[in-house]
Amino acid sequence: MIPEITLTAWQILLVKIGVILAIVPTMTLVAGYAEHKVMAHLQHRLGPMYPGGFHGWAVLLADGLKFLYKEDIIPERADRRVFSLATFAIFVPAVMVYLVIPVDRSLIVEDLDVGIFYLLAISSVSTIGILMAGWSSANKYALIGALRAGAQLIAYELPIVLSAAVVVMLSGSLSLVDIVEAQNWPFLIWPPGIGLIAFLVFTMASVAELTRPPFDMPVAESEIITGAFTEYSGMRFIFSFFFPEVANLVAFAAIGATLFLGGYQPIVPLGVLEVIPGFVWFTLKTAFMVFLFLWIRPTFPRLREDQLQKFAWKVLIPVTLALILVAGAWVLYAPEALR
Amino acid sequence: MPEGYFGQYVTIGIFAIVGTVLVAATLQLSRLVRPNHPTTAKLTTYESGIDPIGHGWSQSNVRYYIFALLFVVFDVEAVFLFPWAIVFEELGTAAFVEMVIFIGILALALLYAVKKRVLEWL
Amino acid sequence: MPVIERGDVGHVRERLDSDFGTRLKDLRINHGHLDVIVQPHDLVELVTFLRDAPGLRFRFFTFLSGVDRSAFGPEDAEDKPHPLEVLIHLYSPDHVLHVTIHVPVDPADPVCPSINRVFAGALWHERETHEMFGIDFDGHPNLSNLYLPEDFEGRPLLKSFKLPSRMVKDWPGAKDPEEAAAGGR
Amino acid sequence: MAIDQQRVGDRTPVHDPAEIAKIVSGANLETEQMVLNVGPQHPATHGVFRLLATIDGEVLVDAQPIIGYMHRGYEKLVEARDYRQITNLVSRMDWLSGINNELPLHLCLEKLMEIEVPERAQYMRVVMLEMNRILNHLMFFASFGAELGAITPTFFAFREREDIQLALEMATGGRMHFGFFRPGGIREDVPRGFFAQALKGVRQVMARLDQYEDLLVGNEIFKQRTIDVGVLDKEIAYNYGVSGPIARGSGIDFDVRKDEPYLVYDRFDFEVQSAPNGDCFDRFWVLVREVVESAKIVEQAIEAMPSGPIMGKVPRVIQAPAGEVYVRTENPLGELGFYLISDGDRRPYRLKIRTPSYNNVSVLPHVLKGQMVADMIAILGSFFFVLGDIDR
Repeated sequence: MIPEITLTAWQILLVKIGVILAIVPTMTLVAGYAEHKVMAHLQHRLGPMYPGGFHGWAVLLADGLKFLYKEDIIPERADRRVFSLATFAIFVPAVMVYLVIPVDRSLIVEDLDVGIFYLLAISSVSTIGILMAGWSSANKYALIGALRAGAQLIAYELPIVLSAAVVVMLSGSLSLVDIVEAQNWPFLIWPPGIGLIAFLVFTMASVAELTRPPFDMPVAESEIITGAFTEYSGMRFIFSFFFPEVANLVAFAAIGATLFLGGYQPIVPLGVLEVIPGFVWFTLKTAFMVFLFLWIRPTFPRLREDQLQKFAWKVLIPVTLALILVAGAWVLYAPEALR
Repeated sequence: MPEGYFGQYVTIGIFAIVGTVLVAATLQLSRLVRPNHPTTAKLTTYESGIDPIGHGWSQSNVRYYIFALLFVVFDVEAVFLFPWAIVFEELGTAAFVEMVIFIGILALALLYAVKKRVLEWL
Repeated sequence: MPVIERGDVGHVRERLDSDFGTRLKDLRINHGHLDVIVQPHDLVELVTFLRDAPGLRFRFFTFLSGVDRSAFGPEDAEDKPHPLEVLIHLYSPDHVLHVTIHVPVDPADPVCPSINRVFAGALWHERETHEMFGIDFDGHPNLSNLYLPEDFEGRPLLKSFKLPSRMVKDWPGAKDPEEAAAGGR
Repeated sequence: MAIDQQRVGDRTPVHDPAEIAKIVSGANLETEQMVLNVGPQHPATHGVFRLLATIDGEVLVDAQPIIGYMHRGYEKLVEARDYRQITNLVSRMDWLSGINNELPLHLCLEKLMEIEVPERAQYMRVVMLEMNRILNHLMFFASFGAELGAITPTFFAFREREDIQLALEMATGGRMHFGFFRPGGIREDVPRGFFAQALKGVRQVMARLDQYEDLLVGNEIFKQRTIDVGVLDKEIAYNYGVSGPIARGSGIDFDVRKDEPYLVYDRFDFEVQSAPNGDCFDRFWVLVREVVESAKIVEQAIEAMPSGPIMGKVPRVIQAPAGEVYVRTENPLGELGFYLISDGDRRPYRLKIRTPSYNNVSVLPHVLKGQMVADMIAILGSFFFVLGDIDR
């Protein structure tokens, strides 16, 4: 069907770069627009309606253009070098997460054999960027925001890592493709409860990791303006705050879809459903996760910083530790139920 | 040539560079079109609309430090956990019991921290 | 101790009359509220009494302010009111009673004891009265300006303080409705 | 507790080895206190309100409210205006409840001038006052949610406000500053359709409020954020003259409409809502329940609306005879009192305006001390205040 094209490794790399550079901003724009619209409709209003004509689809493009024309202000007392470096430290990891997510059976930029490890590692690099931003701003709100962000991101890193460990135990591999392949049976439901609890823990911790409401204390506007990014303006603000936030939102949705919802596999292993290509399944599952995240935002008020820490250390982490033991016992003593 | 095990990481390295260039290029583009009229007021640190009192860098509550320490402990645990998670099925009960003990010790540590009230914010 | 009926302000007058006797001047009932005139040195004692006395319990602090009566009434009136006074209003939520305390102070050297130890709510009110009328409150921890800039001169609510825009034309709305109905608008 | 002045003024980071050594050796291991300004330009303060907070980590060591950014000197201005003009001036104090601000002045005049207000005007006033109270309370319902990070209640509350807003607009032509009361009555009779619109508005609020309330009051996070936070003791509340929903949230069963009914409030069946604990939750709960009570009053008033004139016998020139009177009314935020001293002129000789927010906010330092920064916002939000009402 498709003529055999042979590409050199460098050409393949170029294609990969092109694909990622096309997909990541598009995903971000779509998710950002979805956020506007989903929230608006949940709140009985219309949301953006004018930019672009049809239901305001171009509102984020217009927004981006506006920010491009905005003055870039770095406060006098800020540490200029760290201040500008922070943008990169936040933005670059947000893009690099996408490298290892398997969109389809063979549609993956790099199928690392420690894919899940890479994913967890790279998604937590931005913590450093946020701390850099907060500290270098020499602003009190920024400092409080950065410290909150630091404490929160590391506290919720653990439930994510540990719930991912559960998945690794059940699938027996660190490669994301293998993990997806291992989910050709309803992973979420069987073995009883384990996957579901891990999924819930992962979702909650992801919301915290994304610093979205109800865990948005690091950027709580009614308390500390925009936290670490209070002093950022113009394009720099987009790159350090808005873009990574939405890009990470999609990334975590994709990770959730990959680890728990069976990635590019059909929801149930039925012959009829196999006809639908894998990336469609993947996109649907990711969209579902994104909607879940968007749904949570207008529903809850914000927690307080100490309550959030308590929730992580006293609820989520003990639960996942116990889950690991249960999953281990299950794999060892009832393996026939798995495969 | 980006091939094999090492090649995969070359891709990752290249992507890091691409991301960096993307940001730098857009910031440069923005520099071409945006205005630049810094004034003293604009360059002042924001503090709810009045002149800032004192400096923004201050020693903060050590509470954060304890959370960071706890994090290190548990993150190291996670590092141990992943290799074990792949192979424990082959190693059998002995490895599982070892991990139970390991996690048990950590759980005890967490319990100790709770009892010592270091997880209380105030 | 007889408990005072709801809203029975006459009893309050009797109570005050018997307990404070001659130290209070002019106990009047005015539109259902009791008006009391007390000298500054008796003020704290009176306020404490009003707050704590069983059966009275004026424990709700309504407001504290001042009045400059120096321009009150016609120029040649016989009994001129005291030119400057502190005005305190207290309310008894238990018995639905009001009392208005008038404290005449010397306009040349306006000093009045602070009641912030009895009613902490008076702190801001005394600051405001200080900057608006120039009355000093003895025992107030911090009489700095609440509203006006630190370098503001004059005491705005005194009658001697004229609004700059009113120096030329005393009152822009002086046109009579009668005139307006008859003539142009 | 005192802030290290030298450090506060010092803008450079520590470089001196000796000083670093001193810090490291533990001679100075305590955390530094930071002076944090909240306001005047801060998203969580309604208007130009400033809170000078000394914080240690995330704990408030001290908090001083600083006001006066929008002092307009109404007490002086009214002395140069006649009574007709004052109506529109005072409605700008608490801009969320304009029509409620107009009332006490007219009550003062009606008392001094001994004017009889016709029944229809009294009922009409009650309808408008209570509708305005609903508007005000819904506004704070919205803003309190927003301050706690719940964005959705804002939009719901604003949607509910709109129908009531529309009814008031039909009658008065205004949305915030109505200027509708006159000594002896109201400006003009309401247009056709007003009652239907008003009933629609309040019934909608009554029907939907429970759902909206569940969004916050029934939410576990909301409870954790507000219960036992910012407790205001009952005696302290009395001592500072705190009134309105804030006082009632501290277990003070205190409502001018019930204690000393003015207008025709004694003819309606409504309850004074109060809650015993004095924390943020109780204050908010009282506020929400009061919306329902107000809606009940509006319904009853419209049902019992008498016909007849809307203005009493009022002399052409409004000129209060010499005398003094203190009139207090239940403003949405608490007790609003006007102490009017008249010397028989067309202008007041002195008008002391006792606004609810002023006393309510003055108790803030007491409540805030020792709280966390995050709680500070919840507490500020639960001390429903309007800046114009504080600064006058």
